[in-house]
Amino acid sequence: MSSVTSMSEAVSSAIDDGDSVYLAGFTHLIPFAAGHEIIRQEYSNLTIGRATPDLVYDQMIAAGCVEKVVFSWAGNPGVGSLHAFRRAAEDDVPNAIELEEYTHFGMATRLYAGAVDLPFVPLKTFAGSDLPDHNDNIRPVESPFGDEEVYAVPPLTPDVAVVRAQRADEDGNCHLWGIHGEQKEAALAADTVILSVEELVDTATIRSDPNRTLVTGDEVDYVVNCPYGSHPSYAQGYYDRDNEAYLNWDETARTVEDTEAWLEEYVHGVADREEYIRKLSSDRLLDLQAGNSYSVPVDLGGS
Amino acid sequence: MSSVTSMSEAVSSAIDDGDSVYLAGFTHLIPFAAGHEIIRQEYSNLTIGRATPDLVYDQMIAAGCVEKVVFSWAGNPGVGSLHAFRRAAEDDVPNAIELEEYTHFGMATRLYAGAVDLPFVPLKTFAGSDLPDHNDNIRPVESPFGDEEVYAVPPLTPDVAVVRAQRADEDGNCHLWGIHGEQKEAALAADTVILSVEELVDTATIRSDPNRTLVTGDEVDYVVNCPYGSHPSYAQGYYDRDNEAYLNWDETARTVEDTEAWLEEYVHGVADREEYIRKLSSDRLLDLQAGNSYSVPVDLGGS
Amino acid sequence: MEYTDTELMVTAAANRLRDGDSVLVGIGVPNLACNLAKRTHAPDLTMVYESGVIDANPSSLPLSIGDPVLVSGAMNLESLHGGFNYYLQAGRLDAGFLGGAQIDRHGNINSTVIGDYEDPDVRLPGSGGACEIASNVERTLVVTPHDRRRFPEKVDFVTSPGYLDGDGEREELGLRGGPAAVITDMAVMGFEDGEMVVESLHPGVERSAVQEATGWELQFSDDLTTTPVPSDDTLQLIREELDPDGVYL
Amino acid sequence: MEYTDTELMVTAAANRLRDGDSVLVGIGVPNLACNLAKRTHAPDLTMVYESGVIDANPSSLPLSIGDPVLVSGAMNLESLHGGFNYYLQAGRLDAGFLGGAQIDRHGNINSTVIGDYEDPDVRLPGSGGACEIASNVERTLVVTPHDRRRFPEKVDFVTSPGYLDGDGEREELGLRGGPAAVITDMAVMGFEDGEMVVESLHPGVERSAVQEATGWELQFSDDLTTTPVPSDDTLQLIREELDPDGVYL
Repeated sequence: MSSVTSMSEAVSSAIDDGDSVYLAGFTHLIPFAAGHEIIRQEYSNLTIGRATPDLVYDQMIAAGCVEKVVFSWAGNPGVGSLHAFRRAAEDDVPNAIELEEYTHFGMATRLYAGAVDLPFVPLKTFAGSDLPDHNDNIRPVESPFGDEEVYAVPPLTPDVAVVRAQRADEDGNCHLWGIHGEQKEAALAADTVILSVEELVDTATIRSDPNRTLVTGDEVDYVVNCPYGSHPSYAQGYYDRDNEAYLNWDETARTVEDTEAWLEEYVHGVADREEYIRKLSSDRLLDLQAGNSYSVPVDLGGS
Repeated sequence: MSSVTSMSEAVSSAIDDGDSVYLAGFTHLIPFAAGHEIIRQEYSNLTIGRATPDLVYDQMIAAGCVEKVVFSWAGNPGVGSLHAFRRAAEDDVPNAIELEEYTHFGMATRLYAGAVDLPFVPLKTFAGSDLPDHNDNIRPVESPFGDEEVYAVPPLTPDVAVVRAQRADEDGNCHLWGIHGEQKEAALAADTVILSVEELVDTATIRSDPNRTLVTGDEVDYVVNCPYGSHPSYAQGYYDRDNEAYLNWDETARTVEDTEAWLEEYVHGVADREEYIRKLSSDRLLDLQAGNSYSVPVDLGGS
Repeated sequence: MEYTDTELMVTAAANRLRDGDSVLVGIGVPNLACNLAKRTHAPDLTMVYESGVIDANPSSLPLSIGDPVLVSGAMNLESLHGGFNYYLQAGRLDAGFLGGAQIDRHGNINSTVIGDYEDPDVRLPGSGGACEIASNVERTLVVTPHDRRRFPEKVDFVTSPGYLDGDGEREELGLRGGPAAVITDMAVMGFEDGEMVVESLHPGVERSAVQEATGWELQFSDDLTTTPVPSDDTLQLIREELDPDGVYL
Repeated sequence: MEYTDTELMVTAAANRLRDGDSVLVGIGVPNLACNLAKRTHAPDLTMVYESGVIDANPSSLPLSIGDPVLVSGAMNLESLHGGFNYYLQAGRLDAGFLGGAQIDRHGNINSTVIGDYEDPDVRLPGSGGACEIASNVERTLVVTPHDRRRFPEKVDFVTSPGYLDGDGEREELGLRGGPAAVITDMAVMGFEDGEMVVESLHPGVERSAVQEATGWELQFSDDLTTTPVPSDDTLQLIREELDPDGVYL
């Protein structure tokens, strides 16, 4: 059973140095607030997993929190490279990082295997690619029906997952809409789950539409009410992606100095996400307004 | 791409004698109208798959349409036995039927393997059970990571699946809510798909809530607008299960005579589902009213 | 107050549930037992159904595991594959109820055939999700009438594994948990070293009667007690709120 | 009307799409090409994104494959695992666009590293879904600038399999489809017997220039043609409706 707390409390209670951590969210609802809190609390030697490391892992790597990255696509989406990731991978700055690399399907399948507690899950990918030569977690397996051979991956079971959703009740029963990514599998695969949401709602709202539920509170250890917790990523129906921030990071991250100055100002220089958001101009926040378009409700009957 | 047609046309175009057919719907949205149409058109030698054969398969077996049943639980849910199923299985009446038997998880996993085109899917069940001794489609497989052994099943890929949903547009893009059962996997695993819905709606309704979509029209070959198409099963938010019909069937199906008389009156004696429904009393239809309770809408943004 | 056999079984089953349990429920006695536990000592019990309903909050008695009253107001719904995959296989459930035509001294359950599989005397419904429930929940709870036909020394067919041969085979196969209690109209039995042991006799039931209704030499606990009878409050709750129409009582 | 290299590439890519195709789209040129095809000869084209968006109907240009404009008004959304599982692995997609740092004579693509994997000269983003797209769609379409660095005889690392050694290895591995077209700023190339063949040169581009920009002895089709230029209507559509702010042009 979960309890509502601050991001600062949730992170310090859930994560230890050296843990494996998965900040979920594929292009959508990326947990930037949690990533910044991890930097602020100066964690080290983390193994961080994400299909798409994105800016949030670039920032954690630049801050020296990371010793290993498990991933499938390390870029600035729609923009270019992740410069801090590359500095660490190519030049060991600020420290060497170990890379464990999959495809998106491989990463998603590893989390899925973790969520459903199977020792391996087969998948039709990797054949003909050089990736299996460099990753012992990608192995061939023969079908027990006929002689077809496919590849398989083992479960990924992070110590801690941070997942985001738009709304939850105080027990962590939550609704997510728009792109789901790997949020559900991450929550079910991890030992400890921090759920961060755009707003808290009453349980009746969640129970009004059980098909919308991502996971129930039984799977959640900490609930954090964290509006704008995904900025500069986005929350469908709440705010759009701040593309300017993605473009700016491409400039900032090119030098160690600028990167450190940015971390100083926007992470260490603020107490929490609310203070971070208050630093943004109102123009910028208004530009990110997402417009409105409501789902046609369905009748669940029974009352 | 699909087209709207009648159940009679859809069934006669999609199904041939000897086909393997999967009428989907786990406890919810069972395609009774399609099953009755199959009986009315006097199909024979069908292999019919369903986790829970339910009354609809009992009726198809009694009518002599069936040579094989692939299943995991053959009972009258909440009531007792399927008498026609048992007569065929125990006494070859009206004809012998072959049984291929799984657990619910085994059946669901076979359809899933078919839907995702894998030669096998591992699952942690069957160990210690006598079921694998009697079914060559349940085989052990060793994990390529460590020496853990689990079981695996191969894909189930029916020639035709009939799936039901509450609402669809004319192209077969459809929304289902409430219990999903194996409707999605059946639609994706089958070669040909008949979609039967409670109501046709405009495409904008479907696009207003893409997270609610079961499958898109690309997977559907025939769309049938078929209100009350699941009676005496139910459609969440539309009508409740007609429990009296389930209790009555338990009496009717005990003798061949009563069973044939029932089929004569309620299947052969009506032209289509509309005529079947019109035979029910208005009291009975009113008793099945489901009440109303609407989902709290979500904002998809973007307009 | 007077009570029926069913009311005693509902009460005994409810007593086996703990606050915070996630329970795979069935229809009838298991459903009443869960609702009774939830209204008394286990308010945070979560009811899960093999139809994929997670944390049901039904306004009336469900008639089947897919009853629409289980869906309206539920907390989450999983597909058939999703429910078995994410919940049972992943070991998220604490307890689960099973019935069956036969249960043997090691808690193995048969719901497939009486007689030979290829040429059955009686063709039963089959596993459904029973094999998965028996393999994956921490505590399997069985509610069944007590007679010699239903309690053979060895079941005709193992649909759902209990302790198998009772010699550690279950653990070797990597199965979770195991049978924890068998609740009948005569007694409540637990398991020790993979073998069924009578823990309590219902009021007025003799040892010999239970032995007579059982197909092997039954073990009795050294701490054999009498099954607690339902209190007046409990009976009132069952009769007036949980099953006011007496569907299952 | 005058046209840019990008406009020609968008047009050439759109010409490779057929009505009814389900297409795994990327950002930039592929997105413009799909929208152009949809507005002209392929109204029933379905746009799919690796973020799980199925049949997007965006009101403006998406900036990433997870842009919220792709979600609003989409027909279906799959989870990350669901999209790759149900759509790509199951072979439901007809065509897919890929980029990459290198493509070789057999259509193998590298988007992982330049140099040695363990000690790279340049660490590229990695596969993402590229390996799955290349392995599972019927026709892989590649859009890339044309220069020697990008067109080596053999890629440093096979991220996404093309025809591998070009001797039937792809079929032996059971992979679907394969590279169908490479569209550059100089030419359009197809594949014959697993090897890249120039099918058309862009207006004003010499054979020798294309050969010079390619790291192996390039095959030219016997039916070599000139790439059709975008019509005025097409250019107007691209400039005024598809990319009015000139983000990608």
